[in-house]
Amino acid sequence: MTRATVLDTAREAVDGIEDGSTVLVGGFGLAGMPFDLIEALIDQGAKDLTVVSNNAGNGEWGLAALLKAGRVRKVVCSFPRQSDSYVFDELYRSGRIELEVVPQGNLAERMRAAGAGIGAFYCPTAVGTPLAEGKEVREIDGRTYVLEMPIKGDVALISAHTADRMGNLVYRKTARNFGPVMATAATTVVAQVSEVVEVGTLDPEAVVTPSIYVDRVVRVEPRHLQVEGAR
Amino acid sequence: MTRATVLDTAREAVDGIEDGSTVLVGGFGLAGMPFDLIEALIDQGAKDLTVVSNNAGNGEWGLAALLKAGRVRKVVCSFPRQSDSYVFDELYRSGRIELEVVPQGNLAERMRAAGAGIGAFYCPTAVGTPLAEGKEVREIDGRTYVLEMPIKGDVALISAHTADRMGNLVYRKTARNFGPVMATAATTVVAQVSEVVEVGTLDPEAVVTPSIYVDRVVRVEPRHLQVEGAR
Amino acid sequence: MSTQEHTDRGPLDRDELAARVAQDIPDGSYVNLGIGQPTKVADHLAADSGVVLHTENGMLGMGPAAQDDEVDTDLTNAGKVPVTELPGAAYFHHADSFAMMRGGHLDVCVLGAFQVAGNGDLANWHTGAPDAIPAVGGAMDLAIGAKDVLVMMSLFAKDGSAKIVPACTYPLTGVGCVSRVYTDHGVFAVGPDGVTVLETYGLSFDELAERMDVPLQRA
Amino acid sequence: MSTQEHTDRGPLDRDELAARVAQDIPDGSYVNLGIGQPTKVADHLAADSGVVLHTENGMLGMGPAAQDDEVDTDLTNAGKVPVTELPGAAYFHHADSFAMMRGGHLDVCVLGAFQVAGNGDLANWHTGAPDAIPAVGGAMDLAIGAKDVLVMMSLFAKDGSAKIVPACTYPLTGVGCVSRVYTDHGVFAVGPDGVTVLETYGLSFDELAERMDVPLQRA
Repeated sequence: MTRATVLDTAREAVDGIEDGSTVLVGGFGLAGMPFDLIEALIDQGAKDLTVVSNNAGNGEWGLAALLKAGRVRKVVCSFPRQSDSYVFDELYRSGRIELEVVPQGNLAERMRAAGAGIGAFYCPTAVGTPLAEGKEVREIDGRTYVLEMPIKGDVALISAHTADRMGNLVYRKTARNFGPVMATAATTVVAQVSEVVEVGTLDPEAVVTPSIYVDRVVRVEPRHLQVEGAR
Repeated sequence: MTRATVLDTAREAVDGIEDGSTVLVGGFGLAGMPFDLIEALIDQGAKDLTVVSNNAGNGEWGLAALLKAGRVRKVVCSFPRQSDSYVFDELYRSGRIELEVVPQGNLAERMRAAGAGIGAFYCPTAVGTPLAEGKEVREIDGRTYVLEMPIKGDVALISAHTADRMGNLVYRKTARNFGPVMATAATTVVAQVSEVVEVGTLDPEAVVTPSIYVDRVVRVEPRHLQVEGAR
Repeated sequence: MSTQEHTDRGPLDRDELAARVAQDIPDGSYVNLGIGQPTKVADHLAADSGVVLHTENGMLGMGPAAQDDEVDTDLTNAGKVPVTELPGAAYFHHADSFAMMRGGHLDVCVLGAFQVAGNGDLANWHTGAPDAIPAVGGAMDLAIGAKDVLVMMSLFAKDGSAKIVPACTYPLTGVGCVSRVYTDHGVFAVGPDGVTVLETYGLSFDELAERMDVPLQRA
Repeated sequence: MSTQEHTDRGPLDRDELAARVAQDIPDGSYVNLGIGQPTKVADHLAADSGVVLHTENGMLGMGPAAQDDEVDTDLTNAGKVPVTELPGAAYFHHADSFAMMRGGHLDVCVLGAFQVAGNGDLANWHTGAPDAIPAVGGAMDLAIGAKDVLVMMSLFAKDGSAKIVPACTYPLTGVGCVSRVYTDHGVFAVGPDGVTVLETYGLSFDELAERMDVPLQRA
């Protein structure tokens, strides 16, 4: 892909996402969730989507709002069931959404494979469990593995902390999570960031997602998310 | 592995490496080559080694010196033939060393697989070439892939720029190359560094090799390597 | 070595159980503590133990839960609870984090469980209830992702049946992956050689043997 | 479109050839230039082209060769020549670097070759001489590692035979991977549809057709 474009609005950043697309959505719970891009996608109107994300939405915002708007045909995730995942729960129980549950590490590694040009890989996770049913199994050097296929996205919507104008990205703490992996695994990669800086500002040793992976960048206003306090 | 040990000498850092070990040696040409550890290994005396490294030594120092000392049974590398690889050339032509040539990206990915617990992976590199002969081939989604197996080391000898006392590592420029991958792929990981700093000094966002991968750290004096000038 | 029977006292309470697990975690080891009860183990690790905590959402060097002003939405543990960062921490993305687990680099992982079989099979992600929405998270990755996988749970279910069983009836999380089970009523080694009782609390070996369906061996 | 025949001049010299390749590299694209002749292409990219150079030993944003004081043993290209760093650069390790290539993220890769077959097969790593020490480096990864793989070479070998051939006789580097071949005597599209002559230099289409063993088509 050629160099990234820095756009003014989240709405422009999700332009052209087509009905039926597979959309990789970053974030682990609230951390790294690209809220503005998801809201823009709801506004943009694409439907019949397959969403790949760790969770299936919380409350009625973010991914849950996209689900509630009826735009998602299928969710591929590791952990749909949360205390406040009632939007997904209701859609699932009423048969209005498909679900593929994937172990969290396989979700990451399958996207990594898509981004790295790996055709498939033998993975020890889930061997002998219901999530390996129907999958090819192989013994290698005395250990049993399951064959896992890449997960490729048409679009990735991710959230990073800072971008330079070329599209190099750095993240912040555990909000990094799926972002760098999804950025490698989709045809079009859109990043919302808190800050856009001039080229040459980021430390080349500390860039996490090199610009080659990023197509569109949009700066968004920080939002103050409510999180649970300490246990 | 438990927390890394910071040692005083390179010789202590290579203690216990056994005859017949598979040793992963970092570096790409001179950049990132762990010269002090290799010299210490020559001194230590382990023999019948399998060395996995990108090249097969230059001149008569570093890896070439280890080869010249007759300690290496087999080299697994991507590019043994260089303008000054006469030590290897002579050993190879006289049948005194085995060679497995592996495409450079497969060398990296096979070690990455070993470190990541992947049993094997289907790779598009080398399909239809002599380097894929005898390997299992599989078509996936219309593309042909070759099955590649992990490369695991007993020991990795790498060079990084700075370590903290826990063993977190950062590298410098393209000297990073194979270091971070090899650090994941060996039972015992030894890093020579230019500087050891206190825990808490390195930026947690910029650590490249987390301490969990590192067993032994030794600070070495910088050496002034002679390199070719501009083309 | 012999089975330590502590019949002069009741079962371990939750804090005692967490402390008991903590006692078996070697100094300087790299450890992942699963969501829920296992999290409590951190409170019982000595300050100078040098144990480094991994959280699978992408961090080594995790500190205690964040209090008040420390809360940062960008820094949580795998249970999505705000946590803190210790000196020497490192962040990494999900593929790297699970590669670290899957590759066998963690020394110890402590998990909760619904059932553990005598051979070390683990069931901790799904009760098998037909109307339950399946959700696995990192459970299966954790189950195979450490040199030692320890389980921490109450020994008996609410209906009085033992949760160490001849064979799991709930859907499996991992096959033969558990090495030890720490419970309120005892500590058990499990695996290819079956179940060995290392310690009992509040019940004798014989009382345990009577209440459990799996054959027990003395240590 | 039609074949451009430049018969009023001689073949392209090395600089002209590098400039001709550079002309076809889209502004803002991510490009890997192979060792040797392809390196020269960089000198002919416009300063404002926004092209970003990848070097497979672990860097995006590579600058020109290092001069004098700029030489730094920690910063080289894939040919182990000291280079420089441009603003916006990023460093990464070998597995990440080759994942970037293998995953098809580079727009263009320019390689040298011993032979290219009409169907796009590439031979550029081994002459097949029985006493040669095999050394592949990143050649096979590069061959399959970009959206467009361009080859840059002299059209004729020293013995006068054309290096675009019906089928490679040297050991292959990659199968059907080359899309265009830039030579001193012409520019050729290769692939499943065979060889199309896009431009000629110093020879006419008919003269080329006579000297080459592979069927040629006009554009």
